[in-house]
Amino acid sequence: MSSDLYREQLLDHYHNPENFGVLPDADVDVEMDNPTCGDVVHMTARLDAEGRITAVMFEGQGCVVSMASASMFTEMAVGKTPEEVAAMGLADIEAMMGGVRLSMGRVKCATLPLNALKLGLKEAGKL
Amino acid sequence: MSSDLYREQLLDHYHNPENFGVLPDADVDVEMDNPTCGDVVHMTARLDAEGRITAVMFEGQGCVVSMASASMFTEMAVGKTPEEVAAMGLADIEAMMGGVRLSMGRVKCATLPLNALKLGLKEAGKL
Amino acid sequence: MALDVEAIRREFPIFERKIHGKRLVFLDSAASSQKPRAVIAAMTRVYTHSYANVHRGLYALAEEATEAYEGARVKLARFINAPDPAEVIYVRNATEGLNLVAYSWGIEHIHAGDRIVITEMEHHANLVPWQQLALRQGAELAYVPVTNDGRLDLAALPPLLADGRTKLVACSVMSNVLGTLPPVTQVAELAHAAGALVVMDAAQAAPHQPVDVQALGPDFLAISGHKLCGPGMGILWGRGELLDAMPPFLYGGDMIRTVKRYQSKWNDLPHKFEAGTPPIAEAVGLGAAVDFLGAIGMEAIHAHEQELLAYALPRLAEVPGIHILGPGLGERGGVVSFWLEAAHPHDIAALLDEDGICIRAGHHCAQPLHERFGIPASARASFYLYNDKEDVDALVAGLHRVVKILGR
Amino acid sequence: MALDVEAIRREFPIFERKIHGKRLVFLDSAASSQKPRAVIAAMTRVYTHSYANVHRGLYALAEEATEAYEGARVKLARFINAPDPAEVIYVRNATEGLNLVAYSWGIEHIHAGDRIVITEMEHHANLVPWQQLALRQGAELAYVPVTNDGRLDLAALPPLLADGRTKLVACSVMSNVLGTLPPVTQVAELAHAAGALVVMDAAQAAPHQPVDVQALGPDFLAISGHKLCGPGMGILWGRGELLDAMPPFLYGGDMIRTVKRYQSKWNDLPHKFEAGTPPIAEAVGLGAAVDFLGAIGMEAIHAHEQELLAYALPRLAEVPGIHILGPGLGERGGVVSFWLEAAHPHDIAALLDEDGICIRAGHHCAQPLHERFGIPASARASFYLYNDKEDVDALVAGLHRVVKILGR
Ligand SMILES: Cc1ncc(COP(=O)(O)O)c(C=O)c1O
Ligand SMILES: Cc1ncc(COP(=O)(O)O)c(C=O)c1O
Repeated sequence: MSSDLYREQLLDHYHNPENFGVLPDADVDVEMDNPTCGDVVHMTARLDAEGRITAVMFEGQGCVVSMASASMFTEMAVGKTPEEVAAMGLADIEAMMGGVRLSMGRVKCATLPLNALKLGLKEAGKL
Repeated sequence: MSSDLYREQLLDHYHNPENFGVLPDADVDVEMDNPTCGDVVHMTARLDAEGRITAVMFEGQGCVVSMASASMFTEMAVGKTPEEVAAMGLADIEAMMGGVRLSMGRVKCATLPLNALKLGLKEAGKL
Repeated sequence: MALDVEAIRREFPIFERKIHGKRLVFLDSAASSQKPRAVIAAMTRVYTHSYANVHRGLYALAEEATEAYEGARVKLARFINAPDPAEVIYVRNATEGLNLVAYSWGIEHIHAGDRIVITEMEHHANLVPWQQLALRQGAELAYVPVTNDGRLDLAALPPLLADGRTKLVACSVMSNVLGTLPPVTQVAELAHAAGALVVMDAAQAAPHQPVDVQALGPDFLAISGHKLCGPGMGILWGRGELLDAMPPFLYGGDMIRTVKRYQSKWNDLPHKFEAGTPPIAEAVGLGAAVDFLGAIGMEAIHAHEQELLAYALPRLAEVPGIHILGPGLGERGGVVSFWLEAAHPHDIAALLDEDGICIRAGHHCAQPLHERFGIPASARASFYLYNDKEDVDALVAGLHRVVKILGR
Repeated sequence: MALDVEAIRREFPIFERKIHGKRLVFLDSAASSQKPRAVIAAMTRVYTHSYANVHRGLYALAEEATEAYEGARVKLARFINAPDPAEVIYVRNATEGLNLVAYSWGIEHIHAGDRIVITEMEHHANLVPWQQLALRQGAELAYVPVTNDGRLDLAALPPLLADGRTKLVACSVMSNVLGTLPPVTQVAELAHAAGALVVMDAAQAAPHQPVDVQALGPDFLAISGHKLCGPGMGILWGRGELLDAMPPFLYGGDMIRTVKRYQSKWNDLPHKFEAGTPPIAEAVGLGAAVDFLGAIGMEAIHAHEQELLAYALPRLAEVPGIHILGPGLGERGGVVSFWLEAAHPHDIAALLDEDGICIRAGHHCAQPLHERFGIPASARASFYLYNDKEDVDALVAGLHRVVKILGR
């Protein structure tokens, strides 16, 4: 499975992440870490009047899996409602990452950005 | 080994123990039990002026091994000094019982009378 | 017979051996059971093919080991119908599982003046932890008595629950001496109605009949793996909310979320209670054991043992001077303890051994129970799926021989 | 090479398998070692030939099992040069051994205002139990620092002992991250002179070099069986007088002398600390493991690993952007932790796995140590008797590939 993980697509996101940085005037601002390996993401997001996510940015440090997941997720989350994000799980992240099947050891890395955004939406009262 | 244990000699001692009872005017009077199996012996002994054991009696309840050992031991201990008794161990008991090799599970049964007498001598200030 | 014992025995390699030149008649499964080929092979396979430390390993071997290890937990959860595998804690043995509850839940919740209720038929593993907890916390320990015919005197429980001081009721699902199957569901209902938690010791029950934590209703339940065809380990099941709220028991690797110099945070269930490296291959072996038992069927195993018991009880009763402990058929499992007027239990066991028959002699880790019946020790024969009527016949014949040799 | 690695590897069946079609390069023995045929066979032999519960069994199978089980204890005592096998307690793992000391000795002897001294290089197993004991008892926890090059800053110890408040010093015999072999004998001498007891964590040291409890001078010493070619269990050694005076830890069967309804008396050592049914076959397997290691020789194993280390350190240093933790040759064992500027430890491990190379990535249960070096995680390669220079070559080549793939 690991050979899958280090495909061009993920490495591209790792080396040239999308939406890297901090969104000004964000409605959601959250940091989450994975203490076992030291991965950390800081996610910021904005929502429109109807409550849909209009923009997401991230910064952080971590392995290819967590950083590529964060980068892809900043694109994927746009247009979703907080409820739709809350309903997402591992399968969605695996699909987002090109259909890879994550091993137990990498699940926490891959889902860190999703879990961070869920937490941020909750903390911001959007969930 | 167990076939060894239930030889005529031991069964004889079990069914017709020597020196069964309580010695009057005893110098040593001790009871000891083996709580795991409920074996219990009450040993009484008399010593002469030079400190040698002149008579031993026992009463008690238990398995063939502990009761036959007690019966044989009441004879074997006579003429010994407390120090000689203190120096005895499992090997002496095995020899006394006709050269049988006791399994781990029976060691405590066989040595109960010896250990009781050792304790009794100590408590009586003879050791 | 409900089971094809011939075929089952072929699955247990130990039955290929002879004892003192005789066929092995193993009637000590209540102490620990023999192991089927499938269990031994599952462990060997881990050691020869997929061994590595579990969790956080990022290579194939470690992932395989972790999957097998966590897969076994799922099987065990299914075996006891636990709602969530995370509620299944791997422990050293049933004893450690019960101690875990006494340390982690007990010290926080049992206070001076509280009462812990146990029964007279408990194994030391479900007695001494509560006795010592009560002593340590200044709580009261009370016993539900056992009747002369070895049943639990359930009428004695409500008065012990009436004043609201009872915080915990600990009860065996099957007595390892009497074979009694006390009405544990009723015990749990009464205890819960009085606001007490319920600990069930299923070490003896789980190998021999279906054990469903949702139907029985305990808050904690302990099981011995080695008594149900598995290796030397056990599991503790507990209600998720309770386990979540409890402090850890053993501290170290894997059970933490973060460790700072002067404070730590704990991992999620079940890891919070599993500090350090577990017996990985053995857990996989335990999973194989419940697969093996499940394929035969716990109902079928129970029915088989009941059949053996129905055959054995009247035949044993014919041995001169025998006294059989425990209730009659229908209220008991396949454990028969007894004593003979003519022979000390040690001698019974040692003489039966000459015939290749393995039984246990002693207090079977239940001294207060033996005291209640006025005997220091007893002999115990226990049945399992690999026993048949021939084994019973051998036992009965052996006992007649014991009486002949030692009677006078 | 000091050892015939080819021949040794043939003793470990797992090396017959391929990983992703590649040769298995197992460099994670510090987490848990692979098992030789002799150990697997010893356990299988118990399960297929001599299995029964130990102690008080009065039949041949139980006697054989008990003799093998207690025989393994004698071997283990010899392995660590313990004066008396009764001082060797079988535990679940090294972690449980350390917790046993914290619970049984610690709660009685560590009071408010006392100090416990540990080091910055401790594994969580030898850190969190003391941290939590200190919190619980209102005692102080103090750390002996680690120098930048990964040595123990021994000069910091005497000031921590000067006021007489230090009751316990806990120290690793070999760091599982830095590989450091701190001067534990000196630590013990200083601590004892100040009236403190000494706990040594030999989980990492015992598999790789001779560990002699009489020479090292601890009061307690914990070992992991699964790291030294044995199954998932461990041992705790303690001084007889101390163990004798300590209250039990787990309560249940076998650890008692008598149980009355409201009080109990405890069994002799080692049984007092071994409640319930132990992992019998596994203990025998552990005995076989120290036989296996003893036949090769712990000195020879140590020399072999030093040779590998001397070969590996300069070659690893050539990997672009590598930072190797820990001291230089001569002060360390065969564990090499490092980080790469170009790659997260997770990615290093996952990419090496593609080449069949197993290393560990993470904090290796030593978060405070990683914090002290300002990194959240590291990658760790560890050597054992079945590794050779080819394995080092594979690792180095693999790391160059990682840098190529992930560097930019
Ligand atoms: C009823 C009962 N409870 C508890 C135990 C203890 O089990 P273990 O030895 O696995 O801790 C036993 C078995 O000895 C038992 O029969
Ligand atoms: C130094 C050290 N101490 C303690 C432990 C814990 O050992 P175990 O997992 O056997 O409890 C380990 C291994 O993980 C270790 O490396």
